[in-house]
Amino acid sequence: MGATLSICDLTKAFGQTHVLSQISLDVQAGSFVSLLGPSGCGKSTLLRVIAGFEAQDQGTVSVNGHSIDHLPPRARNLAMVFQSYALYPHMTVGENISLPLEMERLSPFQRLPLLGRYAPGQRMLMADITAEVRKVASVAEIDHLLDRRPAQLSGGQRQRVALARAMVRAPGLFLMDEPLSNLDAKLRVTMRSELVAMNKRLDATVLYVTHDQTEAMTMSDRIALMMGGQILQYDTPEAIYSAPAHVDVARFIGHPSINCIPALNDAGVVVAEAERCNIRTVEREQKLTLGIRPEAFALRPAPTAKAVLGIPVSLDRVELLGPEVLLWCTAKRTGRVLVAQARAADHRSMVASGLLTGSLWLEAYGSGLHLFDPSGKAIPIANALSAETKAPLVAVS
Amino acid sequence: MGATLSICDLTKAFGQTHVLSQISLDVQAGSFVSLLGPSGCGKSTLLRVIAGFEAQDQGTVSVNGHSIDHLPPRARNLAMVFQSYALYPHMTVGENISLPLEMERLSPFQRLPLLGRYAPGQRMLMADITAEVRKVASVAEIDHLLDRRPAQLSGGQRQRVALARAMVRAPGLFLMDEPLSNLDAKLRVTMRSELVAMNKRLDATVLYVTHDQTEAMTMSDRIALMMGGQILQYDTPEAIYSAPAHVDVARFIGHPSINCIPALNDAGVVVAEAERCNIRTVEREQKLTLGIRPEAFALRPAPTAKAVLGIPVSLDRVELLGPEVLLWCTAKRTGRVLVAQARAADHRSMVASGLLTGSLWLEAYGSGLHLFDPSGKAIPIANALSAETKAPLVAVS
Amino acid sequence: MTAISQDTMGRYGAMAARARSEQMAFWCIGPAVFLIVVTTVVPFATVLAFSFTDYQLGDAGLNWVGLANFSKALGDPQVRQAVTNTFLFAGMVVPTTVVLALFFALLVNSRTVTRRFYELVFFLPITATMPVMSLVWSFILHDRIGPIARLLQYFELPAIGFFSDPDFALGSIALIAIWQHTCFCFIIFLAGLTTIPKEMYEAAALDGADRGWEKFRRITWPQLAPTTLVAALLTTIRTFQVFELVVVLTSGGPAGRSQVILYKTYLEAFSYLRIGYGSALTLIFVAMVCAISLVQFRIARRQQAA
Amino acid sequence: EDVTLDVMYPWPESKSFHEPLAQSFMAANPDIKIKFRLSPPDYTEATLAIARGALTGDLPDVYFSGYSELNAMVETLSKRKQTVPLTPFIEAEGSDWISENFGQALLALGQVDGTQYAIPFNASTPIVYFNADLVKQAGHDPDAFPKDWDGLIKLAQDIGALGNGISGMDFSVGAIESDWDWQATVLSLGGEMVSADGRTVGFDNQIGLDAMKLLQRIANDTKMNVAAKASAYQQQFFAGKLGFFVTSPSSVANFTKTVGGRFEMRTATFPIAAKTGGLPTGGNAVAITAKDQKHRDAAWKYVKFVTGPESQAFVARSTGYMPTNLKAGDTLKEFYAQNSTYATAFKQVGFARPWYSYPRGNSKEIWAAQRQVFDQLQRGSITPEDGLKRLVDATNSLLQN
Amino acid sequence: MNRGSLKPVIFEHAVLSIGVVYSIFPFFWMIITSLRSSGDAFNSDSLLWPTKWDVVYNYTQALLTTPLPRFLANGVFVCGVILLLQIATALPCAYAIAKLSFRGRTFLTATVICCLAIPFQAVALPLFVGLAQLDLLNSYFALISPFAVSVFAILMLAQYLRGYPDEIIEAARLDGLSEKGILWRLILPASKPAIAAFAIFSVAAHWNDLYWPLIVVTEPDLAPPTLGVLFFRSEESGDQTGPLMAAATIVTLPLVVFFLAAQRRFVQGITMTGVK
Ligand SMILES: Nc1ncnc2c1ncn2[C@@H]1O[C@H](COP(=O)(O)OP(=O)(O)OP(=O)(O)O)[C@@H](O)[C@H]1O
Ligand SMILES: Nc1ncnc2c1ncn2[C@@H]1O[C@H](COP(=O)(O)OP(=O)(O)OP(=O)(O)O)[C@@H](O)[C@H]1O
Ligand SMILES: [Mg+2]
Ligand SMILES: [Mg+2]
Repeated sequence: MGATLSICDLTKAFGQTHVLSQISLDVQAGSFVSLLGPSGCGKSTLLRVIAGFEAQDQGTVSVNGHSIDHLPPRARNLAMVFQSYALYPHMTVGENISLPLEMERLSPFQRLPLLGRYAPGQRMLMADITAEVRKVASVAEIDHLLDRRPAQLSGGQRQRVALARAMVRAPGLFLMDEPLSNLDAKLRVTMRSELVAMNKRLDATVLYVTHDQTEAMTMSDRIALMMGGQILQYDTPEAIYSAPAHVDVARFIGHPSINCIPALNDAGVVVAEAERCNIRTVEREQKLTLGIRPEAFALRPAPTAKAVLGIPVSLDRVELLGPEVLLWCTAKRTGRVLVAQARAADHRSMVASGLLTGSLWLEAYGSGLHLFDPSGKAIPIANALSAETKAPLVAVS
Repeated sequence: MGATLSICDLTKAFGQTHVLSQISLDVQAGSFVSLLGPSGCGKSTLLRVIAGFEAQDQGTVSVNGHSIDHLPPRARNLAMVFQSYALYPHMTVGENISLPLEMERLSPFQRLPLLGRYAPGQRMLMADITAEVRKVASVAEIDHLLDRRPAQLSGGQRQRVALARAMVRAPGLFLMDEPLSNLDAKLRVTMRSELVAMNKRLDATVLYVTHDQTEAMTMSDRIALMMGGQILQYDTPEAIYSAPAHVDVARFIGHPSINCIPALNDAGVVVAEAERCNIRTVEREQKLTLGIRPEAFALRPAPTAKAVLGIPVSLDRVELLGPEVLLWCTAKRTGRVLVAQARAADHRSMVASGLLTGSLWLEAYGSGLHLFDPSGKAIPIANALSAETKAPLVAVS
Repeated sequence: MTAISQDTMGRYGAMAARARSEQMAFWCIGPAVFLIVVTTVVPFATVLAFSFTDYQLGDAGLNWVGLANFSKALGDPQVRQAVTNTFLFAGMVVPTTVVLALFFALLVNSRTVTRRFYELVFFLPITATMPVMSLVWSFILHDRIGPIARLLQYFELPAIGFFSDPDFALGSIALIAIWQHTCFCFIIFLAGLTTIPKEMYEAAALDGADRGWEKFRRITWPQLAPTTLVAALLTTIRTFQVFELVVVLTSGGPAGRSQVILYKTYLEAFSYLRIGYGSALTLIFVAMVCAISLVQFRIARRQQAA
Repeated sequence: EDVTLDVMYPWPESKSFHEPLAQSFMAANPDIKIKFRLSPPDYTEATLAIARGALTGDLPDVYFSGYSELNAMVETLSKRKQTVPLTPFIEAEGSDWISENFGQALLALGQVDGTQYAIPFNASTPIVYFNADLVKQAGHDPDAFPKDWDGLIKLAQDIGALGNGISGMDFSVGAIESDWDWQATVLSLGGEMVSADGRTVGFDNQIGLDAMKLLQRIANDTKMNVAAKASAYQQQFFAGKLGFFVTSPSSVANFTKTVGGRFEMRTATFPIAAKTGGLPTGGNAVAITAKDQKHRDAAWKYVKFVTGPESQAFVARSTGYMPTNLKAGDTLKEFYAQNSTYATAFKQVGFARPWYSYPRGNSKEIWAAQRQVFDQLQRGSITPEDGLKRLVDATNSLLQN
Repeated sequence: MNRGSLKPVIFEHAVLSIGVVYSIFPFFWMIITSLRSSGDAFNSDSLLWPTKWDVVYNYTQALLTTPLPRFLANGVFVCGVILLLQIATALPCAYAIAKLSFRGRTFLTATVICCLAIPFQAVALPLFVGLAQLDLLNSYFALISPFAVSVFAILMLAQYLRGYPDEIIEAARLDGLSEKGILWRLILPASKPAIAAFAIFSVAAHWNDLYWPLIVVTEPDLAPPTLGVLFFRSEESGDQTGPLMAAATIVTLPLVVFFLAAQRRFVQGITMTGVK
């Protein structure tokens, strides 16, 4: 039932502002794809082009292999949740949600304002519609609001109405523009699983704009990471996180952000601002960037042998994030701020045993390390052995 | 500089909809207080009453000890970021941001449309204003958009303009309604620290509505947890997390949500649906709820002696959240879904060592356990000893 | 697929969207355009044709006279006076009307309890049956026995010949025209004010721009600009089309000082039955008003865009 | 077979006497139905309606035309050969019928270029309406109302001196929509409107100058308010603040009602200075515009009826118009004896002259030019000599146009 | 909460009162005069209050000597049909001008403005001839057809609709609404305040129109309400002020009632805040 969506070389500019440049994307039928990217990178614009509200400057959008560029939005068989909700202000919540169904199921005559009620079959159809509206409204937890008007709703409630309006139609393709941004964590979890369930149940294709990594990570089959009007990486959540194709992707994904350290390529040996570093690469570029995920760092009272990278630091600040702590450190040599993440329990025990008082090392052990060339592209790490056998290298910054 | 805000017995209804009931809240000068609560619980309404856009039905709002109920919004010396942004559509971004400063600093004569330019001192003042606007715009990363109009901005950009417009004024009290909901993670981190810095720099009081727990946890001095028009708990982030005063608070805070298990009070011994349970309480209530944070659970291949609670489960699904994994389990006896959280690395090593194949136990060890009475209020746990000395109790559900 | 064909595909999509939009527009404007053509454009084209002839109402035939009617109009001192008077009149009426209407609309809009009362009151003049109301006004402004004259007498001020004094006649008619048009603009403004989002005012209230002038200049006025444009445009056109009032109150007197262009046109066409000449005058009139309106419209649009 | 006559008369308010006349006509002639068309609001609109009717071939069968509009009607209809001269009908009535019923002077009002196109229906010559109470207050005798301009001016001065916003008289020649007052001034001084050949004005002479001087003197000496519209001084009169003014006798009935009992309104004859003097006659005549003979015959019956003695007496009684039918005078004798305000018009019958109407329907345009001169003249902004020169130039140029 | 002090409010009412007097004094005089005897109307000693009442006479005259009720019924019918047609033709056109892009949009807007500049008197004669040739004079059709489209309505509604959020229209297109559906279900309800305002202009204008009916209608049964007033108005033989004002009051009254009905529409206002 779900539609395949394929976007080819899509380009779009608003006057002088180039918003989308040569976007290509293939979304498999029934899959859930998130569009993730910084604010203003063109996510909403891409959705609007797909829906047919904006005409692209170049490129094509195809659904199920056929170009839909010539079709009006109505004929594209897709539903959209707008970032700005776009509810019908003069209709009640119930009317807002039932409108798409009425348009789909009732004949023009049955839709007539007063007369329609007496059209044959209208009552039964309307009863069905009302039932469906109730169902989707109760999923979105707005069933008690069906008689209100949008102006009488809270922000989150409006967003849920917008979501319900899209969900009720069950077309082959959903476009959703930050549909959960105004919901609280609990509701969000509910809605997320509801959306995923819907995706599976209807076998519908979903293109989902979000700025929430967790959301993108947990819900999507694949993530398209957009920046500056381009798609930098289109891959599974795991791959996006653990094998970022670009330094910007690495930086964008992961919270707190990956630690980036400038490095030099000294004939295959990576020279970074660390005390000890035992990473090699096969690429030729001179200036590199070394990325270390916060959870790849461990804070140690003394250097250990297993580490491929060790930086002497001072601990500035500990931040509690529920079960985790963030350790904000400053590299002693360069003054660079680095962050490490640890379990709160582990941290507590280290503090209790007085291990975090003297001089400290941030160490990494091979996993969670990434190398990027000057243009930002990821390059492979040839080996990352324990540094024991190597003499300490001079740190550069 | 910062204002103290004190709200006393505030009540507000829209027609038949009771939105706020007897809200009381004291916000210290210069502190950063988050309003956290589910969608539609009345957060925005509370801010709107404080700002003076809606009149309360009962109760008073005082700033610095004086009631401000009789003052028009203008005279209340506060800035607000609206959930719906409320940008001026006919002004450029720059004009949107500079308007409050112009109103504050220029004399009526200097503000005159054409003539004002020739008023003495106007140029210098305007130059100052422009400089400040540039500064705050660059903090919000919208300095390249100063000449655009709101309609030409993306959702997140609009939100940042709204934020900048509030920040530029630097009054004693800030009201912010989900000011970061449409921003991507990176920008959000920047804006968060900028807001905290502003809070400190200006010594301004901030009342901050958010649905993002991380935000509330990391930024706030205190969190007011609202539900159904009431404040359930008003406390520091740690206390809210580690000592929830109400089962709804415990449920609302923490992601994934706390595991709740119905329990009975058998003469001080808590009887839950666990294999073994060694928790006591001094309260008399019969029906209790036992709450266990996901990170308080550990998944073990076999029961251990240290545990105060152990539930035989089967592992259904493992969810990767960056450095963490969520382990979704089903209790064997009751079919209840329980979730535990573990470090991804630990999990990997357990998988690698084949420990997660046979029958499994979810265990808890004393911390991260909470008891609630039938009305939802937290009650103290008298002791939570190792279960070794106790015979297994029959599980109830 | 080659780059070129993709490129053309994309353009094709854009073109299809455009064509769609055009087609929808066609159905939307179709009936209106058809009726405009039938009820206004074609009849006006006849007027255009007549303006090159010497047709007299009731005549069976006519002669082609080329531009004679137009050259006659340009040389006609009465026409010149009528045009001057019309501009003077519009100069008095349009700004006053728009400003007054805006002012009262703003005041009334901020009322809550008494709002309906004021709306009704300010709306009343639009219901005026002009043949009656001009009679009433001729009494109110009667230079001897009218209430205003009595007031002047009471304060021992010199009497004013509102309609009989050559220096006052046009002004007096303007006073009534303002009365007649203010309610018209008032209603337009009131409808326009309902569309300004409430939260705009809330944001402004915090920013300190919630009172009087600043609120007006920063929020209301810019948001109301399109409405103001419509109001000003329509008032201008209606003001230029004044003539019933003149007929009833002064017949263009005293000494032609309240003669206006449309009355002159009416006289030529329907009193003197010179349809040809009257048509030429109509044409000149319409060209003039069109030019002014379009310029007004352009300026307003440009300001909106800037 | 029944015939339905389409009848059109101007002034909607005339319904008050047209309707009863039609009723009694239909009672007398059951085979003829009278159906009134929507009444145009004034003579000019009526002419336009006829012009439109000629254009579309939808003319009424009977039409009451203002005397001054008769020219225009005939001109319009003759272009399409739709005129219906009444000569055959009159001749069919027998040689005496016309002279027994109508005076020559009045009949002339229904002629264009010597052909009788209409029979006079309403007729009026200007008379003076005065407030007898004010006259008394000013120390004059209402019963001895002045008959010449000197006396009137003196009276007006005295009334004006009463103060309290009271004016003596109003004779703003330029305030009305026609040159009726101006023609009255010239004719009453013994002048003519056009020269014998009809190509130039007839008042480009001493009489004309006298008329101009008189008008200026009236305005100056009585401190008259020069009005822009007649309604201004009418209202002032009704308010009891105006001594006297000049207008048609057709308003007697209405004015009497309007004044009510608040003061005593009386009428007096228009001052006629010259022995040969006369007064222009206003009102309307009834013409036949029916297409076919059957309707024309029926129409003639109706024309005869409404211009007959009873009908005329009825109209005179209910309005104040003078009867156009000679025989009606007898019927009305008693009525006039009892109602002197109504009688004044009848007293002037002898002075009735045609209301001169400029050829080619130019009257209105000529008046539009002329009234400006009178306005300035009575305000004193031009001398009578200059005024006359401008008047003559403007009129002549339009006459030859 | 904006509990302003009393002073500015009183000041505002004071300013408004000046406008109130300007606005309603003529109506006050009309009504007062309709209650007093004709002679009393210009009674300079008691200008504003009757000394001699004549209510019954004036109103019976107004209602009985003229077929005023019939005229009023004509007015209701003609104005109602005109209004419906005008909205039906203008709203789609205004929507297209405001929200659709098509070739000739600028040209159409300019044409609309120019048509507004054409006084109706100018085209009355050709229209009359046209109707005569179709043999449609003396019919409701003749009274209604020239006003079936109002360029004024097009301009006013187009300007109003420009403020309607595009996103809502887009959402509707996705929801399967055709342009007709959008017009009917979104634009029409959203334009209620503007339509109400326009309705007042349209109805008032055509209710009081004498010019066109007197050209195309010779049948008294088709006459408009205002004609009822003319029966008492005469420059030649003097107005019958009392019945005249009574007739005018009766003719004005339905308009006031209509306004009160329309007023609810724009007091309600439409909050266009379906979008953020
Ligand atoms: N004008 C109104 N009329 C009736 N009910 C209203 C009105 N405005 C808000 N409400 C209701 O009041 C409740 C509180 O609304 P409020 O906007 O304060 O919620 P909130 O806490 O800000 O929610 P969110 O996080 O979704 O923005 C909601 O249930 C909403 O439906
Ligand atoms: N009408 C317009 N004219 C000019 N620029 C525009 C217009 N609409 C959008 N833009 C610009 O295009 C870029 C992309 O906008 P878009 O709305 O697609 O961003 P987005 O990725 O959805 O961002 P967000 O997450 O903040 O909503 C932005 O920089 C925006 O400023
Ligand atoms: Mg967006
Ligand atoms: Mg809210």
